[in-house]
Amino acid sequence: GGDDDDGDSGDTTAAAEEGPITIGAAVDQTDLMQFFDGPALAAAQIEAEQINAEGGVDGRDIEFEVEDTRLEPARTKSVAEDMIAGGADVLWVTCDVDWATPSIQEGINAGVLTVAPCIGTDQMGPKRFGDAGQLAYSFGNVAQDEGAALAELASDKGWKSANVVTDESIAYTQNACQAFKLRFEELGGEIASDETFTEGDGTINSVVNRVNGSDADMIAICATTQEDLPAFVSGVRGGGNETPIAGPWSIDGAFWLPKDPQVSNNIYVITYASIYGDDPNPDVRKLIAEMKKQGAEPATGGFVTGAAALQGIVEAIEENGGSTDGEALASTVEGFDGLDTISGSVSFSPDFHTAFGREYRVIEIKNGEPRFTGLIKAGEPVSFD
Amino acid sequence: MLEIRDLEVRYGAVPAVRGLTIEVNEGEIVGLIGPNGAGKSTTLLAVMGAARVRRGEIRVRGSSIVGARTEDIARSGVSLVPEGRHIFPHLTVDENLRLGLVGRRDRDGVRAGLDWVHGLFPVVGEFRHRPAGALSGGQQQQLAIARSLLADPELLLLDEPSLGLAPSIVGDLWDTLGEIGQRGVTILLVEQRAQITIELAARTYVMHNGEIRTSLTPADAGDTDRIAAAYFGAKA
Amino acid sequence: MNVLQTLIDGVALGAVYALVAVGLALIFGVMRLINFAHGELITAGGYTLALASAWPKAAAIALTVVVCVVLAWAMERIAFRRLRNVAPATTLVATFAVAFTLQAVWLIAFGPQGESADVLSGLNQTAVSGELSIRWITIVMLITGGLLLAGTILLLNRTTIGLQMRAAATDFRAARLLGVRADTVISVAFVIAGVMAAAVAVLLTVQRPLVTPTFGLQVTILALVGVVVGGMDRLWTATLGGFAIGFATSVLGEALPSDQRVFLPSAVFLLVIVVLLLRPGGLFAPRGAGGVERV
Amino acid sequence: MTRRRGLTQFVAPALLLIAVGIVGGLTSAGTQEDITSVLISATMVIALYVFIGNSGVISFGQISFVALGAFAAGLMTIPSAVKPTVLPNLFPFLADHSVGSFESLFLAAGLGALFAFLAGVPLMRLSGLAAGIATFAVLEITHNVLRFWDKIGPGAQTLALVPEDVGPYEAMLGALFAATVAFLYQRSRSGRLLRAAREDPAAAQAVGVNIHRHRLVAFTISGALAGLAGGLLVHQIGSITTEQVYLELTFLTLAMLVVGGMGSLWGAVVGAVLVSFLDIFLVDAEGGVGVGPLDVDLPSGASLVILGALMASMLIFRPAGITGGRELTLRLPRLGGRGPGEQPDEREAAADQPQPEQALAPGTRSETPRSET
Amino acid sequence: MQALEGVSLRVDRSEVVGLIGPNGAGKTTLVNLITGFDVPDSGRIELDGREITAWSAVRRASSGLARTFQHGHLFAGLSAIENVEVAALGVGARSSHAHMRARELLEMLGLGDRADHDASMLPHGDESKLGVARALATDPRYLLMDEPAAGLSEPELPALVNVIRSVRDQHRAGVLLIDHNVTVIMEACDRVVVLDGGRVLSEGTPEEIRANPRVAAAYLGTVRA
Ligand SMILES: Nc1ncnc2c1ncn2[C@@H]1O[C@H](COP(=O)(O)OP(=O)(O)OP(=O)(O)O)[C@@H](O)[C@H]1O
Ligand SMILES: Nc1ncnc2c1ncn2[C@@H]1O[C@H](COP(=O)(O)OP(=O)(O)OP(=O)(O)O)[C@@H](O)[C@H]1O
Ligand SMILES: [Mg+2]
Ligand SMILES: [Mg+2]
Repeated sequence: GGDDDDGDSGDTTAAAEEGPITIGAAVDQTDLMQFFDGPALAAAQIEAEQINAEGGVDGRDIEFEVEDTRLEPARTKSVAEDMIAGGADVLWVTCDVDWATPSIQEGINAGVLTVAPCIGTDQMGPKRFGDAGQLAYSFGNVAQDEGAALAELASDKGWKSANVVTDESIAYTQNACQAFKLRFEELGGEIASDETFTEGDGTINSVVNRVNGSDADMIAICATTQEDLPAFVSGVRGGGNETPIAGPWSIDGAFWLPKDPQVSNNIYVITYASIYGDDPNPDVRKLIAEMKKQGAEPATGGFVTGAAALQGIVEAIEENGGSTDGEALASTVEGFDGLDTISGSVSFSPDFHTAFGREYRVIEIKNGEPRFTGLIKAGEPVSFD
Repeated sequence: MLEIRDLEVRYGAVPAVRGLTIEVNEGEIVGLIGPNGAGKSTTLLAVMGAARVRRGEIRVRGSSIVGARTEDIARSGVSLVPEGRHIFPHLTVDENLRLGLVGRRDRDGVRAGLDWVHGLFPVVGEFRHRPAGALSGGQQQQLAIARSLLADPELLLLDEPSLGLAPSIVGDLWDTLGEIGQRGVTILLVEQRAQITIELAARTYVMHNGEIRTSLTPADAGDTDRIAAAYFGAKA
Repeated sequence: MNVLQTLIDGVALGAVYALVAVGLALIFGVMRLINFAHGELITAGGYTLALASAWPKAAAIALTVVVCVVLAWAMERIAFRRLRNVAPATTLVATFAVAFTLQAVWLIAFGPQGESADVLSGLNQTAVSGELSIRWITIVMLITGGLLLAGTILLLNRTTIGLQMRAAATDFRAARLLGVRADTVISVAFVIAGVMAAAVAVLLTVQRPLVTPTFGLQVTILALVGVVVGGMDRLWTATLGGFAIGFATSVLGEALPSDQRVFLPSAVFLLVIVVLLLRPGGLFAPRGAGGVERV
Repeated sequence: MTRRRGLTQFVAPALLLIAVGIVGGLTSAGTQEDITSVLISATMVIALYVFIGNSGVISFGQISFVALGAFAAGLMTIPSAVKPTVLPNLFPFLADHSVGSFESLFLAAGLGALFAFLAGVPLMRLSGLAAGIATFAVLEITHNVLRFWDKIGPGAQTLALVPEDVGPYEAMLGALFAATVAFLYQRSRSGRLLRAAREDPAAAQAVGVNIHRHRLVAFTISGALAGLAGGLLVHQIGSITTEQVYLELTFLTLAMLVVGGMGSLWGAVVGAVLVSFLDIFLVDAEGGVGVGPLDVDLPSGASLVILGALMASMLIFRPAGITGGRELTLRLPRLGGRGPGEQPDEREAAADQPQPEQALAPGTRSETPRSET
Repeated sequence: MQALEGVSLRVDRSEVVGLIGPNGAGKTTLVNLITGFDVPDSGRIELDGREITAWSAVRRASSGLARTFQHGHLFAGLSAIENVEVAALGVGARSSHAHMRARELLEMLGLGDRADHDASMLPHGDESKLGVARALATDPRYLLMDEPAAGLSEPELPALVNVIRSVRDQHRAGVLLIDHNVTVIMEACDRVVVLDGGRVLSEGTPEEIRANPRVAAAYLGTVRA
């Protein structure tokens, strides 16, 4: 039993294989990303407790060592450096590849498996980090997959034409809508208008006017829950336009919804899990209940990726007979094909170090109230090449 | 009217006024002269509560004003024409004058007061809508004096009012000071024009290095040697 | 897209910045202080609205005014009062520091994700629809902006306290020597700025319902640029400058081809530089008023 | 006499930087990183000082030179072999060439200087707020272009895979170099004339000082040092994003300069070192740290509040900055036992007391719209 | 608003020309025009035979045209001696020479013991003197002084007059001297120009001017001077 086995976590492999498995988490607890990092980490820690309670991984406990990066690059690096020097077996990083880069580079250069729970671009791997990027993975959905799933949803709903609105400030939203457009057209849809803005650039109301002037069965918006998204929704509805609005996980959450029930209406979101008490998976509901008890109530469905990432890490360690050797773990993770996790089945490939293949929850917001209405899958993620 | 006793003022560690004692009776014109850096301006600022008094006592109408706020002193009938004018360059000439009214205790007679200063200094009427900063140096000085007169003070403190004024204007100003002195306004006049100050004032103190060296009366006005001696530090 | 609608959108965005600009220009006019922390007053107002959104609308708005006024007054009392006679760079940085501190407070208190505060969301509806679309909020903002501007100009130019404010601004000590109760007068200016910030918060949340820790900062920075470009020395030029930067942003955004639209900020700021080089005293400042050095 | 005293004024900032560097070299890996950051901040603040301190003109644009330096030094040290995969849209010239880390610092400084010079030629004609806003516009444009033009860099993404060659010693050498340049400049003819012009532009013109030219010199030197700082930064962290070298850094470095006292090199160095260390300490305190008998444990995010409030109060209570904007003269023979960061000698300490009561003192006169009054 | 109208004025080297006139006569405006701080609507300005009307203030200063200001305009954050040194540096002196020259000038104006004082803390009279020292440090060929005696105490005036004379005699520079102190004007000047309402009212030797009734009416007033 490893419960009370609190041995010295020295650097040598031998010692490490006896002591607990340390996951060094260099995450943001202060700034913007705490909103994503916090719930994911909390879910992972709950999952870890459960695993430990059931005897750990081959008898070894999982321990999280958490440090706040405050989203400062130098600190992000120094924190990761300290963790690796302190013998962390796996590095756990912030949910945004750009903010996480200084820590990711520390991890992969030290040969440690480096995992982000909810990065959503295809950049968490060799695409960004060259060969060493082999060691970097994210258990978030790759945007190519989410965009495709959004298109499938539109097609299921019978929407034939779409106004597409893309926030160009980050790669994730751009990729998601790009994928949506490609898949939507493959499925016979028509792109009625294709609008862009950059979060905070002040042009959102012009976009609103153009969208309101263009007839389509739906509006697909790939944006983040900052100021422009609610401004967009208010503007569209204020103009008397009741067209359904749909978007990927990045618009999940009820906090940003304008309070007016006539405004927050007819909006569709695909996400990892329903946080509105009606998720179809009882394990997810239990996890949410547990998080609430700890005062870490999730605000979007993304939290569940934290638990899924931990499950993936554990699975990889177990498949490697308890070794935490980075390269070995990495090749196992890359090979996951339909790995069953609490967030559904996830797959990776040499092209995509960010997960794909999940079954998404479709949330519909009706008169200000979000609720779970069904499941959707992308089939294959879109490829841009 | 004004009693200063044993006054000490410092800038940082450096004393600018040390142990100064002077007295100005009601309706009296008293001069204060002395070389550059003697501490004359500092003394006036101390009376206005604009320089911190380290030690000593300042009484106006018998009551101590040490520690009182500048604006309260200004509203109690004490008015200073500061060194270097300190007009408000971006405001018009008229607006500058209206600011003089802020410290005025009674609202009656504003009209008459305005007419009076316009008569004394025609420029302030002529250029009333111009930004004060566009006035020439001497015109600004006239504006500063007019502004103080409009406050209708009981105690008028003037810091080198003749600075930059053409001789004819200085003459007129001196006449005016004499007049308002006769009307009961108490005047403490800091000047560099020693001779004409001594002539005008009932008593003129000579200040040196933060202290009063001596005092002169109108009788000394012609005695340039005595004045020079007083300036350069010989105790007379 | 038709040209008229482009212009209308420009006016709508301009109105937002003009509204912020009046508040900035008031404090600058009175204090010669560029108050970066003005944005935090707006943010505070926004959060108040969000938290009181269940209240009756009038009560929520009244509370917002109270909060903004108290915060504005406190800022002046605690921080800016002591900085009256120091180098402009110092006061400027001090206002950053205050803004930075308050943003950190918002972050701790409300988290990064934001709170929804659409109290007057009805104003989002279109007043004119069809070919052209004009929202009620645009009209309300223009009217409010105009009223605030006119009111402030009247206050500063036509009242004694306004005159005292302007005097205290140029030469604080000389004003006191004349009997101006400078502390009081300046507090009043901040209180008015607080009211304006509250008005901005109420109107801004109509268009931008989500209040985040940087809610007020973003508009403030751009409005400030506009204020300087328009001409900081006069209220109306400053306000018009705020309007102009919003208008230019919107119209340039339309003018750029959509694949170049990400470079909108470059286009706007290039224009800013050109205007400043040609008219350093401000775009709308009367000729010859340029080049007065400040800051 | 002035010359010798002048040289001793360089000793204090140099010693402080060296002390920080040496202490940094002896600590754990993570702390070394923190110390390196302190020294790089100091380099940036010194760069700011060269222009702002000497000219008295606020610039919000210096961080754009840091950005340019960082991206140039980063981009050109990524091995050309991997560039096509990670940065597929790059101009061929940029994709095909690479230089060593050391050379890249020259590149960063050179580009910083060039950019500053080109921007400065028109902008240095402006003063006051107009100059502040125009330089802010430079920052915005630089940020916008770097962020979205993927032919010259990574675009909206992080520039990764940069060699991580800068530790405490390298950063210390960089900061010392910057301090030396700043010191030599402030004692040069151009520096002295610019400082005079800062006090009164009209009077400076009346004695034949070409303000535009000297501002441009200072701006260019400042650009070079800022570029250098950018190069150090990218080689410290190994990656860079446009957000890192944008508004927050601009405000923070400005605050460091003003808190230290923007009139002196010593102020720049003290401000940077002090505020950085304060930040580090407060962050540690968030994690729980013992200060003597006290156990400080702050809630997450509280450190930012405290840092902001401390900066604000330092400015409120010492508006001229901690150093009063004066240089610290260390007399070498008396140095024994004295740390470099200690009190200025008494005479200077007395001289820089703020004097809130010096009402209407000469020099506090209000301005007039006339060119001369 | 026309501040000056049809004014012609000539100052030669080694000559002190007084410029007097009522407040607002346009004296300072004239100095501003000559030194390039203001632009004339018409007319031309020549320096040693070269037209300089279009030159910048900086270029004029570097070509030997120095001025003092009627009010303020010292380098406030700098010490008295640095104020003077900088002026010498501005027109190209070497730094060691500038320092020596500055010390000399301060002594000459009686500011020797104020050398290390911050200029912003000087009493008013010393400010005037420092302004003169600073202008002299540029080694001018022509020096325009706008009320240098303002704020000086009466016993100090003879010393100032001596300084002005020595500028003429030793530096062989031409001086245009504006002041309201008639004694100083009379003692220091070779020739006096009277300006009134933007026009030249009269011109002549000090004695002629003093005796001129129009000048007395426009400027001197009746009694005190
Ligand atoms: N703001 C200040 N800071 C430091 N010292 C000052 C300040 N103002 C004045 N002093 C010093 O205080 C002393 C007295 O100055 P004050 O201005 O009162 O002299 P004054 O008699 O009015 O001279 P003047 O006739 O030249 O105006 C001087 O030595 C001066 O240097
Ligand atoms: N920028 C300006 N705008 C408007 N009027 C001006 C401006 N500058 C000067 N004037 C006016 O021009 C006239 C001449 O001013 P100037 O300063 O030359 O007079 P001055 O002869 O030097 O007087 P003083 O002896 O009072 O210094 C004054 O009436 C003044 O009001
Ligand atoms: Mg004085
Ligand atoms: Mg004049």
